[in-house]
Amino acid sequence: MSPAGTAERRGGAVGRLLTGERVRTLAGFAVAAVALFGVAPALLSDFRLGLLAKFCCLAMVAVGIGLAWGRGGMLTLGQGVYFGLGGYLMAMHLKLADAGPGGVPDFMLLYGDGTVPGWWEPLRSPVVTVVAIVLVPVALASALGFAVFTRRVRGAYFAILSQALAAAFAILLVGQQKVTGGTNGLNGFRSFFGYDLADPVNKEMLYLIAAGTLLAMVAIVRLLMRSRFGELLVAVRDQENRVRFLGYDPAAVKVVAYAVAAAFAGIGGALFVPIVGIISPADVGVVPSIGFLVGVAIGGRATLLGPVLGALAVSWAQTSLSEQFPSFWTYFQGALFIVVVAFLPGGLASLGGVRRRWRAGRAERDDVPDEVPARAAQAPTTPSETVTSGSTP
Amino acid sequence: MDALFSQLFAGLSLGSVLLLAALGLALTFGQMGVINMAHGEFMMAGAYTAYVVQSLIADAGVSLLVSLVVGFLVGGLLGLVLEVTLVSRMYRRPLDTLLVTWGVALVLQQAARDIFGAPNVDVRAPAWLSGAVELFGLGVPRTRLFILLVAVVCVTALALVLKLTPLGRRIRATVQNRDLAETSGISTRATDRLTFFVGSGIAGVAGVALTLLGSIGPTLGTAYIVDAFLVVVAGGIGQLKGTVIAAFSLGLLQATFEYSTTASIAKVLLFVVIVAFLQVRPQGLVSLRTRSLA
Amino acid sequence: GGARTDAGSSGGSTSSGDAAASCVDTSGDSVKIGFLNSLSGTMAISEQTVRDALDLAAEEINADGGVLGKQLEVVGEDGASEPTVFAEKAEKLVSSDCVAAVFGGWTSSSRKAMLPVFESKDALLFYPVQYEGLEASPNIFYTGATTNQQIVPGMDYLKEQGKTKVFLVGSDYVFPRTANKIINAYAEANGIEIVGEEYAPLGHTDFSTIVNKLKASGADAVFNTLNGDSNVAFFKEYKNVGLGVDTTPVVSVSIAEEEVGGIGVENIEGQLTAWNYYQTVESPANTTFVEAFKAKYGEDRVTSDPMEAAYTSLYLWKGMVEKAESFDVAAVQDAADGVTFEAPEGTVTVNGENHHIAKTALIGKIGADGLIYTEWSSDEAIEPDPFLEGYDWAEGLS
Amino acid sequence: MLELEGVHVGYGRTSVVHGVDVRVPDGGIAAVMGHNGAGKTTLLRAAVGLLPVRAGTVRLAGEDVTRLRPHERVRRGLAYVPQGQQSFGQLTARENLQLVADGQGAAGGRRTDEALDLFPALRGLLGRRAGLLSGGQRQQLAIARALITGPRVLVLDEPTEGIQPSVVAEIEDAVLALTAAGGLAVLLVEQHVGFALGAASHFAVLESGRVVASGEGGIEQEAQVRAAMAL
Amino acid sequence: MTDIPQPEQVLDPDALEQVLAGPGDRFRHDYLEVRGLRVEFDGFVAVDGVDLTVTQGDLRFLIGPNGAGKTTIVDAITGLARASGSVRFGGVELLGKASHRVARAGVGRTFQTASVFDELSVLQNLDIAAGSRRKARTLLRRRSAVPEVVEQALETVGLTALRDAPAGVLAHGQKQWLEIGMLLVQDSRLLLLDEPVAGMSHAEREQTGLLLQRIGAQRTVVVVEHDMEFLRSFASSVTVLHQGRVLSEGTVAQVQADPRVVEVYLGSGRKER
Ligand SMILES: Nc1ncnc2c1ncn2[C@@H]1O[C@H](COP(=O)(O)OP(=O)(O)OP(=O)(O)O)[C@@H](O)[C@H]1O
Ligand SMILES: Nc1ncnc2c1ncn2[C@@H]1O[C@H](COP(=O)(O)OP(=O)(O)OP(=O)(O)O)[C@@H](O)[C@H]1O
Ligand SMILES: [Mg+2]
Ligand SMILES: [Mg+2]
Repeated sequence: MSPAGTAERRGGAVGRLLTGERVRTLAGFAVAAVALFGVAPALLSDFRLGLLAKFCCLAMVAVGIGLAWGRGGMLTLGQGVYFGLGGYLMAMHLKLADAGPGGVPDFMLLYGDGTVPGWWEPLRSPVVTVVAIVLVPVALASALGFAVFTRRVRGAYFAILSQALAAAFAILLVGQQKVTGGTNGLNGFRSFFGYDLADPVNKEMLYLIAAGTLLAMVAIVRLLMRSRFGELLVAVRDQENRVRFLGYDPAAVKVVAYAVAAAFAGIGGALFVPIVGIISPADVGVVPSIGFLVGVAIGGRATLLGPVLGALAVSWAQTSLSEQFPSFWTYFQGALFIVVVAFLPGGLASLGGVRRRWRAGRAERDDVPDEVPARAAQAPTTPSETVTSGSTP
Repeated sequence: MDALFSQLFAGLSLGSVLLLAALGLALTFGQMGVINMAHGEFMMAGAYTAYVVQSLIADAGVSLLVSLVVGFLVGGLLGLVLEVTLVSRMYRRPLDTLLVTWGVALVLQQAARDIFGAPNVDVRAPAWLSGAVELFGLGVPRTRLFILLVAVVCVTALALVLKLTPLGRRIRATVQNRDLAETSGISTRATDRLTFFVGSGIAGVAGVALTLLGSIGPTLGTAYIVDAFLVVVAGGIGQLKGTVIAAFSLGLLQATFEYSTTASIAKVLLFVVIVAFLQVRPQGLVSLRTRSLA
Repeated sequence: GGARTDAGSSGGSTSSGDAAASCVDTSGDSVKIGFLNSLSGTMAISEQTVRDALDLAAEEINADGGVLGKQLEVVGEDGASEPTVFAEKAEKLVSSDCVAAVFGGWTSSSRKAMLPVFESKDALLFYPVQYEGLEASPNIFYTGATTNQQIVPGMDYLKEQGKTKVFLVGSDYVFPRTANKIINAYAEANGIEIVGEEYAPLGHTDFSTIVNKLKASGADAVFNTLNGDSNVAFFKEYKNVGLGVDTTPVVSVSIAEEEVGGIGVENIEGQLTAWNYYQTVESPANTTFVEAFKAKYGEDRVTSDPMEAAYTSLYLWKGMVEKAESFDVAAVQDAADGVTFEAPEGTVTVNGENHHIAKTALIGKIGADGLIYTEWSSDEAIEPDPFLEGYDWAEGLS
Repeated sequence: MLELEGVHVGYGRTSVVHGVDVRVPDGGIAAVMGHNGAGKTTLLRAAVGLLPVRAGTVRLAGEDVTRLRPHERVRRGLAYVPQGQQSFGQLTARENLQLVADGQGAAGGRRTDEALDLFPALRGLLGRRAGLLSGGQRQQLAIARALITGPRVLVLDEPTEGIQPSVVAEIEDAVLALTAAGGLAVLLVEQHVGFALGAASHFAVLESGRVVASGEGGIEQEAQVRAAMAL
Repeated sequence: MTDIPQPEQVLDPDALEQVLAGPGDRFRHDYLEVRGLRVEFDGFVAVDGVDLTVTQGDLRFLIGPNGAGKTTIVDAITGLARASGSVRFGGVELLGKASHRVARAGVGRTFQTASVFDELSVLQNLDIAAGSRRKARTLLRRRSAVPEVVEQALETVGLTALRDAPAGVLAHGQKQWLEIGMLLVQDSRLLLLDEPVAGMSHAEREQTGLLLQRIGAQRTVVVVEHDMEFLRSFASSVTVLHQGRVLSEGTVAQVQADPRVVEVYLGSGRKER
């Protein structure tokens, strides 16, 4: 996109360009809402709807990653940790609730000493649980974030550190079988805040909650991306030190984005639990953490809806393709990763830029904010890099 | 006392395994900035090479030595293919290499499963490596001594090449500024290929060596990859000296933690130690500051 | 909720209880069953063999006229070594494919993940692997050993051999931890000293520290509940530090014929295993089974305990259905008690109360040819006792 | 020696240089001038091969090098000093020089000595990592590196930027001496009209990627150049 | 393919007045006071006991041979290099503060190699620079209108036409202007400029110089530069550094006449351009 073109298209005054585009966005949200709340429940069987609900939970993690990685340049390979924290907190509460007041969850009777450890106790309260689901991931992310970002650990260092965190977390969960259920994880929940989980009506309700939460998260990220904070985040990604000399603390900026991503992952994990009925270390370790990235990379990391659509598409492909060709799926997933990241670094959303031009006029579903010109939608690279590796006739 | 010595050796030995796994990464990741998640799979390829070579050469001793060489070539060639096809177009976005090579790792694992079958295979250790030798009144497994030796040889050779030879200078220059290297008369493509070949080749060697210790299966590499990266990070990217120190320190630490707690807790503690350590030395053990902003 | 239809199937459901029952289609001349095993991921190594055995059994049964005159139509799914996928696929098989029963699962976590699905949909799962016990679901039939058919006989054997100092080594997950809890209780009651108990994370590959501890402990036997790859590293290390079968034999509960090749026969020759079946078991049923298996999958393939248990599980279900003369879940459950089958391991009988089966315990010795030979066997089939209620020393364990 | 003919260069969808012709004759010095953002750096990057030429040709000593990679051009005698004091930060200053002297045998050593004679300040800094040097020191290092390749054509992008006046004078002298000795041609981008024209035998003024004035001669054309640059 | 619009003119000094008269200007009389500044790197003393006083209204040039320690002094003041001694500005001690705190104390700097946010537009670059003192809450809102100072700064540095271009595509000199613009909106009262006119043509230098002169009238400005022509035209006072120490200080004429300065810096024997 040439600067001149950008300038032309946006007509100069930032204040004015909103109207048309805001309409498009609202239209996009409306379409998404109708699809999620109207069409999907009407067309899909309980089983498929349950799957969609699960995908929504995974997509929540992706939305957060889109912010932290796509916008903030923090390649986090450890989102499974926050997903797991949210999930385990929820699962602990459900276990305690199933056990009744003062009761002991079944697995503790089997593998533990039959008493509920003290730090489980607060989770008997639904309120504490809901708060903890958000706050615990945020607290851990902030603590870790401050520790590493103020010391200017970033890029590959951060990626590898976060990956090690995921590995360590999974190992820790497995090792503390008496209180975490070990490899089995926590499962066999009967009710969700008093609602019977076996009842299809309640399952549909869970789906609606998940879909609504996902939409809300997308809206929040949209707000963040377009705010000054969003610009600052990109600035920090590209020139962390320069930002420092403008009087900002880059670590704080990064921590906020990272913590938001953690909170989203935590919420995703928390909803995942009643929907899927289990959370185990297999959902939080290195492999699932990288799995979260697949959708984000494929959808388009720096865009708003890319991560969501990517995550939904990949989950769906996994479920349906692996039904038909189990070992083929591994190849397919690998190949997808390779092809998209290597050859289409902007993800599928960058195809949208092309499509948009010959589809002008129609309502935009995968709305890419205008602040993100095509070049910025690409990898966090410096422009010269983007261009030289880009299209030269 | 005995326990202390044997744990000391266990730590050194673990360190040498980590070093072997991390050494190739010190080149491809440390020097070139490529986060090669398929590095573990190159090790796996080295291990399977040992398996195949053994089925061709009856004598376990000869086949092990031949495998070390062939393993280097196999790992190196795999790396070369990866470099030429994918990595070469991604030097300007290093973080993305992580994702691409992760895809490659998946494919290689599944390919190994399809070629060699899902169950593990076995490589016999030669007779002269079985059992233990007495050192300071303590039985030290010969296999572990051998691995220590392989690690030391590899690291010394690599260090000499990097520090003293024109090739070493070229490698380091290319990583730092590709355009400038090109316009200084260095063929960055050739350098990249060669570097990646050597780094991946060392992974192959590591894989062969590991057949003496553990199982040979499609997921062999995944067991080492996270630890290997941590070693490079803790050592300081681009610093061979740091990698060596970090590998042995982490090995000793893990052995100590494992002895006094459990293997699971040891892993967690190790992670905590590394995060804490990066607080003190964010660029790793050995780091070179520059004045540039980025 | 409103009635909705899934593509292909008809009929709605309003409450979960009778959903599955009404959804199984028995009107045609075939009936659907589901096989759910990991064909990808880390567990594929083991679970593929179970799938092979299941396929063999289904083929035989169909060739033999099917079940209640209906051909079995197998719907295969991949559990991908992930508990959540097992749960998801189980639900798909039960409520979307409407299968009459599901066969599969391997890890405890996959079983635990599937259990709520089968209970809430009131469907049937046949689980073919030895496990840690302490469970009895009306919707699951356990055709592998429970602890009193494997762990306890293993300890009985060591006690008979006069071993007094046992070292426990296991992978860090549910089965080893539970098994070792039982062993500790057993040891205390039987004058055996547990001289060490170590756990390695799944996939752990460096056993120098653990073997150092083992060597220093003065143990005269090892009870090994390590899983998968870790066994290779463990036995190589064990051999390298100079430990041997004569001084400190190892009893393993997760090493079957399949795994021996990968560990390397030279590393574990002469070591012991505790199972209920070996390929070398001498019985006409086993001869037929092994021959059929090799004919289908190749001469170089071996059979193992979980494979045999899976093979048996399909025949047991056939027996139950034929006894009940119905595919209906409740009818099958009612008919289950006392159903027997001439299995390769010997005659097995279903216990209608806890849904496990009576099995004979066999301690085997690994031979130079990689096969396992029975060294010791329990006098008769042992009745399943998943909660160890019949053992005084086990009081307070659960 | 070096001829750019009808060269078009751009980035992505943007075109920056439109059909520029520049000739640097044997032993000559061609100065390219122009405002900020006129496309001078872009042109030079294309000349040395860092940017693909979209149309037009680049010839080095009569040979068409348009499709050659930068290092291949270096081997054919094209040396480049980029804008912005670039060096290999993690290598010592000595290694920065050795890097290019490698494989040249005795000539490498001799040229290294010559370059260090030109920048005596560098001698004391050889052991220091280039990333720690001051901007001007790095620039001196960059020019030294280029000279050690033994170039037939030297492409300089604002070589005196950040260098102290006395050294600037020395660089100018050196460049003149090298060209006068024959065999070396120089393509120079320089903002100091005085310096550029003081040395140049040819000049071109670039405006928005097009040549708006060009010709032979150096200092005597100053008026014309200043006019072209609308001063 | 499109051409990049070239800014016709270029800097607009009139707009500057309005930027400078922005809310930040509270008629302070700040001055920079450096005492006994010493910076050492692994045994190498780069700055060795430098004293320096720069008052508001002064346009101070810092010159000296390559490696004399000029950039290091700027680094030390802005918290990039660890130093001993004392640096006070507006009564506040700056040494020992983290970089972003130094910036909040009203100190802005540019870098010898331009560093702007490549992927953000020129406008966004300026807006971010203007915002470091904003409350966290306003950060979370999107920019509804372009702040007046930003508009003015755009005019001032002549980048209005390129306001929506990603800063990464700017040429070297344009980036330098953008950086100056950022300093302006950042409301820095002490500006440390490291070779701000490198890569600019003669005319552009003139404009930049005029701009700096006017800024210097109301802010404290320190310029590191090697361009003597530029220095002669715009410096009000000059400090010459050599080997980490102050060699000479005074007006342009004074230091130019100093034989030691000629010897180590300007060079003798040749006509000075
Ligand atoms: N990587 C890039 N991507 C896109 N456009 C670029 C890129 N680099 C430079 N440009 C554009 O090309 C034009 C010419 O830039 P160039 O760097 O060649 O100018 P220059 O004449 O060397 O200027 P200066 O004297 O400031 O160095 C500029 O307008 C700039 O916006
Ligand atoms: N981190 C460091 N470690 C070691 N030496 C350093 C470091 N930083 C700077 N130096 C040295 O300190 C001296 C002063 O450098 P400085 O960058 O301040 O010079 P300068 O006056 O800005 O020069 P120039 O005009 O070339 O930009 C130089 O010799 C440089 O090599
Ligand atoms: Mg330029
Ligand atoms: Mg400087």
